[in-house]
Amino acid sequence: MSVDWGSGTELGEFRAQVRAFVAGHAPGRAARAGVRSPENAEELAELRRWIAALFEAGYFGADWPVEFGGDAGHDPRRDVVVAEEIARARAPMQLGGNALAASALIRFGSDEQQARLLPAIRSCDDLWCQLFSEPDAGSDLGGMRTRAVADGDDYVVTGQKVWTTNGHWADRGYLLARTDPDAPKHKGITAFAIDMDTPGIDVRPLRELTGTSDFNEVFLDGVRIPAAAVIGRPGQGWIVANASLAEERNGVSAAVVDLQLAWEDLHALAQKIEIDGRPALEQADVRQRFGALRAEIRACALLGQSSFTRWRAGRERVIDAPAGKLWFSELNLRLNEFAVDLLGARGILTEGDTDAVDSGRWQDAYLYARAYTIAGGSSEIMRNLIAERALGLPR
Amino acid sequence: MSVDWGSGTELGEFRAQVRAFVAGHAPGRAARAGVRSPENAEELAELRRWIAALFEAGYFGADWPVEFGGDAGHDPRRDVVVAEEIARARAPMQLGGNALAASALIRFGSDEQQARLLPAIRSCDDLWCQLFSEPDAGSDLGGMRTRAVADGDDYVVTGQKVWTTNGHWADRGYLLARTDPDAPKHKGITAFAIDMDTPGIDVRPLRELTGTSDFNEVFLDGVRIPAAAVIGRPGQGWIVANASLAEERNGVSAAVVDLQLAWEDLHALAQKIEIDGRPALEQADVRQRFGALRAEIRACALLGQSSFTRWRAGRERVIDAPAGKLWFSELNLRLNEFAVDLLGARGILTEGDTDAVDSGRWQDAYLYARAYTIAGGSSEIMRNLIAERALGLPR
Amino acid sequence: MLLSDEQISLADAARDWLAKRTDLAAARADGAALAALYSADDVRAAAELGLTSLLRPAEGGTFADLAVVVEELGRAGSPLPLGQAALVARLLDQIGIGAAVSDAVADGAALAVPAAAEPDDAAISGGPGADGTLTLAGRAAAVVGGLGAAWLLVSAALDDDRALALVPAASATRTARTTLDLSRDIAAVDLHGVAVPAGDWARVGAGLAETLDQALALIHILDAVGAAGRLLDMTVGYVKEREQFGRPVGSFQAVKHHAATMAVDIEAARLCGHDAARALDSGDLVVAGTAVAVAGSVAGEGTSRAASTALQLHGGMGFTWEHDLHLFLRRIKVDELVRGTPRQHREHLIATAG
Amino acid sequence: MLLSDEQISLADAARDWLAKRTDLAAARADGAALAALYSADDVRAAAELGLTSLLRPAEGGTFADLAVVVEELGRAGSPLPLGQAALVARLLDQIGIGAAVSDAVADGAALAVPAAAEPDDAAISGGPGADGTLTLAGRAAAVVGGLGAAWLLVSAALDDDRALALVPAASATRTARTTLDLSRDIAAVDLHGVAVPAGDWARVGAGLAETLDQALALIHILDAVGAAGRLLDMTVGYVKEREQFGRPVGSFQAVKHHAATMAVDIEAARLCGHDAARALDSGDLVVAGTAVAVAGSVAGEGTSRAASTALQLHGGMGFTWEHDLHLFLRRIKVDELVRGTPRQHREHLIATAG
Repeated sequence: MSVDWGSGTELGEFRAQVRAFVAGHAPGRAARAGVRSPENAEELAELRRWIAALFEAGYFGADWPVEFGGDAGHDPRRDVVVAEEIARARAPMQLGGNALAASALIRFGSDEQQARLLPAIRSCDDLWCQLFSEPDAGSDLGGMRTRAVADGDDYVVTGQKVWTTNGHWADRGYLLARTDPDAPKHKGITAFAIDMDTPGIDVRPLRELTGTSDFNEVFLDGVRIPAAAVIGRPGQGWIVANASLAEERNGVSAAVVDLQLAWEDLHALAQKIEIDGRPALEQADVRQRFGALRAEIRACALLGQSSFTRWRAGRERVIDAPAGKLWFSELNLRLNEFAVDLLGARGILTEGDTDAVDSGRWQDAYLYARAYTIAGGSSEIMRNLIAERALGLPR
Repeated sequence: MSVDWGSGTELGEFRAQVRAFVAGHAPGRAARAGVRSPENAEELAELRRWIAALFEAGYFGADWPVEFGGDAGHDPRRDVVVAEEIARARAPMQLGGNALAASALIRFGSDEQQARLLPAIRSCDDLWCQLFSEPDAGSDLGGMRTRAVADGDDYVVTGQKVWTTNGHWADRGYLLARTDPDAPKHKGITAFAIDMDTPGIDVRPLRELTGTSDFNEVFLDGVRIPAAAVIGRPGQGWIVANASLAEERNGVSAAVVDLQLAWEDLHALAQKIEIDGRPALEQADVRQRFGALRAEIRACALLGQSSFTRWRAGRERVIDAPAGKLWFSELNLRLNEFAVDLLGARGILTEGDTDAVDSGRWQDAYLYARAYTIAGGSSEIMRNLIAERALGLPR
Repeated sequence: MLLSDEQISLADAARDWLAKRTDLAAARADGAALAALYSADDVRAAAELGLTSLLRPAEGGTFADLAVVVEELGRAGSPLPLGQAALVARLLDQIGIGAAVSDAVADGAALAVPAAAEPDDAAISGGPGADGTLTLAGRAAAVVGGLGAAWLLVSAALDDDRALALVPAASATRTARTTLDLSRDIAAVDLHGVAVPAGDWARVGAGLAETLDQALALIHILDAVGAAGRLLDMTVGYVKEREQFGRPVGSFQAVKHHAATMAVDIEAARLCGHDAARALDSGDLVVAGTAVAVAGSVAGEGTSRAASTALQLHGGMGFTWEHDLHLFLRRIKVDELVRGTPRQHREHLIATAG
Repeated sequence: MLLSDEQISLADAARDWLAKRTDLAAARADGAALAALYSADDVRAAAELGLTSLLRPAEGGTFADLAVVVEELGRAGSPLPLGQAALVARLLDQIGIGAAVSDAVADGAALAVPAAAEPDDAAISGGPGADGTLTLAGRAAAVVGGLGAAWLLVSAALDDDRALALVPAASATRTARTTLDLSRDIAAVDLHGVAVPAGDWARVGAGLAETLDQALALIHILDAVGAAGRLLDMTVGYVKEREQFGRPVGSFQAVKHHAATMAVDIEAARLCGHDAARALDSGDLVVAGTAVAVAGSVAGEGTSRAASTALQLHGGMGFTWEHDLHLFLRRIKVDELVRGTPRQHREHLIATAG
């Protein structure tokens, strides 16, 4: 049910190569729902090796300009194949912060920034974190409060960021801060590439409701950064950030593979567990739910594929990306709620309990699922966007 | 699953009396979903006799003040019993327009109005229609545009009303019109008791999507009515109307009986029709839907009963009436959608087709069901009301 | 997977033509006679646009092209069973019978539609005689276009095999059905005792009969997608104009969110429908079976939900007989229930899952 | 059907006391030991308020009163299994065994909770010996309060009959479970080989065992209602304060509608729960069975939906471990799944329908 551009074709062969590569190089680690951080220094080192190997093999970064190591004849569909195959192996994905920073630096970075920072992204010597979200802004980035005040050749940054993936491991930060408090909301923001060991940065792990800590709060108190750290021009941060966010095209394809694997595993489980003395999968209500979910996962794949194809053809519409995001995130929630409910009283046992079904995987995914309907533009924001900008309803 | 205040008790005996009376007096007519008008003069005459008989027997109007024929020791729970028993027999309910007019006249009518109009409501010589809704106002009664301009001892009324039940049969109209265009929205409205044969009133049947005509559009063009027709004082129309609308307490109980009967009939049907060679009711998905609906109907009964009991005890809350209305109307839609879907390909046949299941009853109810989620305050209005006035969320 | 420029032109041409030709008032007329729904001229004009010959092998037509046209028929609320007719022309050409009928359909001289039992009914059966005659028994409960068609292509069980038989519509007992759908002619067709001479029928593999079933299901799925798209446009237009409490209704956030959900439901249904059309073109029956079931599940639920939301957002206005809204809501419900319900599509997806 | 003044006072008293005593931080502590969740002092204080003796026949207590208290326990997120303990005291008094234990529970000197197999598991069985000893076998998979309790009242199958047996909790093999719910002590209890001397068990009719099952189901239903009510309050408070795009989030219509739907879902669940409590008081097992199943169906779905909406409306804020929200969401999901799932309740409503 993946995008699957044909086996035996050039892309089919490429997929086979990637699959073999992933099988040979991906670090072994427990599969968990969602975006998860390395749990210790060893996992971190493994992750760096893995990402570097993907760049080395040309599976990551092929879309970069040739002068930075990209491939001139690159077919963007290969990126989808790579993302799908990594998802299929439940191996770590490209790091969101690194991808975002690379995109911003390639489009807006100075020559010096590009020469210094891009190679370290390819080698994964640098881990980046994204410093966009703030506790009081939520889905409203325009409400950003972190200030960067020019002081001689430097800026002095004060404020607070939140939901910072890998913040505690990161070498560098891709920061948005307000440099002009008098400019209209979106116009006074500037993008910076900062070193995370600069004095005044305090990274505190944030524990999610799942019990794990994959995000951080980052407190910035009088952090002095050079003007050369500005990405693009001062006041251009909103444009820089939106351009790099819009670059993210493979998310849905990889997410669909996750859904598909989850469906297959749950389907196998439903043949083992019993309801009223029969395998659960023989009950018509259970069959109907599985059938509907299978169809909805396929619809999700098509939404992602259509969006990607339109983008490549220059025919992207406003509805495309939000529709895929909405469909995936709400379907993912439905599927994992169904999984927990299907288990009945056994569904209460979680990771750490010896009797937990599939080591508590379904409960973890159920709790984590709301992240997708909230982060990266909540379902409410997605629906507003579709209504106002795709359907033209009045604000 | 009705309110059922005990059999063998005083109310239980009363219920038995009403049931016998209804069986003996109710006019025979085909049961249809929703509020339906007599289809011809004969049905109209039967309806008048039936309503008059209910007043005569003391089953209607017992809640009126004694001087107008009410019962001093009246127990309001009896009204619920009467409504439930009429619903159980699928017999015509009290006419909404007559009940509303009676309530307004009793509270706000002049002595002359009360003496002249109330007896004719009891005898059902007068059929009333409610002239509130307007095409451009919808759920926003404050946006009412029909004007009544004082002219000597008269008012001259011009405007348009819509969704007027029984408008084409009505002898009298309970009209709201704007008498003071400069007053704040809700303050310039006046209530009138008008004769429907006054020149300038044009009643045109409105056909619903079900294909039947139970409502009307009413055009008022220079309709001259005497100042004595004002109910209450000029400018008091909003208060008069709200007081009479708030009087309606038995609606949910009767509606629950409808749902219950529908559930029972559908449940019996599901034992007859087959899915995959077995009675539909043996399929787990069908069982689950029926089980959930049975529970939701009971919840509807409890919402209605709680609302009624709180009202009687003077402990009514803002959430009570809207919660019952929302629950009923959305459940009724769900139930009838389920009925049509359950029938599969046979579900497409409607009234008039010899092979239509149950003479097309389920399709009729499915189409009609949206009336309840729109009329009498749409689901959107109900949720606004709960959020703003019960939960205190900002406007 | 995007529409080609040719397909976009085809859709535009069909849309323009249907907008001019489709008279929804006829659907609302009491006891609407079939004659009132469409004329022989309409059929001829459709054929001139190429809409009935779209699938003929010689034209190189594809189900992907048909998908575009069927969506427009639904969007227009058209009574014309053009998808069904195009399908018959293709099948006749493929099995090499009824060349004259196939040509007549392609020319617009006559309509021919498939007659097959509903998925939950007993199959129509055929008994071969010594002289090569095939004698039919059984019934197709809901044949769209059955009254207006001159010919029926009957899908029948024949021993353990399948047959397709071309019969003059008048030779069968046709009963006009009164259905939720006011915009299309739907008939029950009783084939009991109809004798089909040799040469007018062919023994076909199970595959071709299955393709016919899949294509019929697909036609209803895409019809519903088109009709739901029309309802979305009507709803967006209405809530932009209509004011309550001094603001356009469409500026209320809950209304926006409902409209957005409609748009996403319809987009997903549309993508699944077109994907199923491409799967039919691939010739792989298993892939096509899955894709049609996916589309039936997603579109059946999504388009009916969109129709229900459209009615709610129109308020009392949409509750009237005179408003077109209910014609599309009714049509969508019929599209959902015939030729496979969402329940049946979901069961297929589980019965065929690894 | 409204709460009496006494019940309102009881609810207020329980709510005030629980608000002071309940430390949700303990639920969040890693590897939270049972000891951290509540103390012997808490149990004594609850008993002083009358919360453990509420159902004893001599007190004239009713399930309707219990309902009020259990809802407050859920609202507080309290670890105290007071509903379960009150139920044991009532049953011991009714069957005339374990008078000392019943008194100890009522005094708050000890806790006793019921141990019964989950509805979809094999029943616990009892084998009577010649000397009047009952030897137990089987397992209760999810005993709320099982670790903190000194005594267990075991519901066991005995021939074609049922038995209730009072056993010291230490005589069973108890395994602390790691569950979604962080705020309550839940244990698996293995009773294999536990011998119950004559006098500590009684043969009871199926009716009493059924009442026990119904009451246990009811306790979880009302617990979820209370927890969902707490989430509604938290959500309303949050969306009134929190601003986005320069306005309180709670002024957005879609947010309002979600909050209103939560309120209606919870109100319906609450009414069904209290109705089931009154049905248990009526002593009519069939009526009570239906009412509990109604409540289980309505509340199971409604409270989990409300919890899910609460999380969505809190945005990222509610996604953190430090926020109380997830403690209630988790508790509600456990309440939905133990002692009868909505699926099982719905099946009961059909199996018993005319």
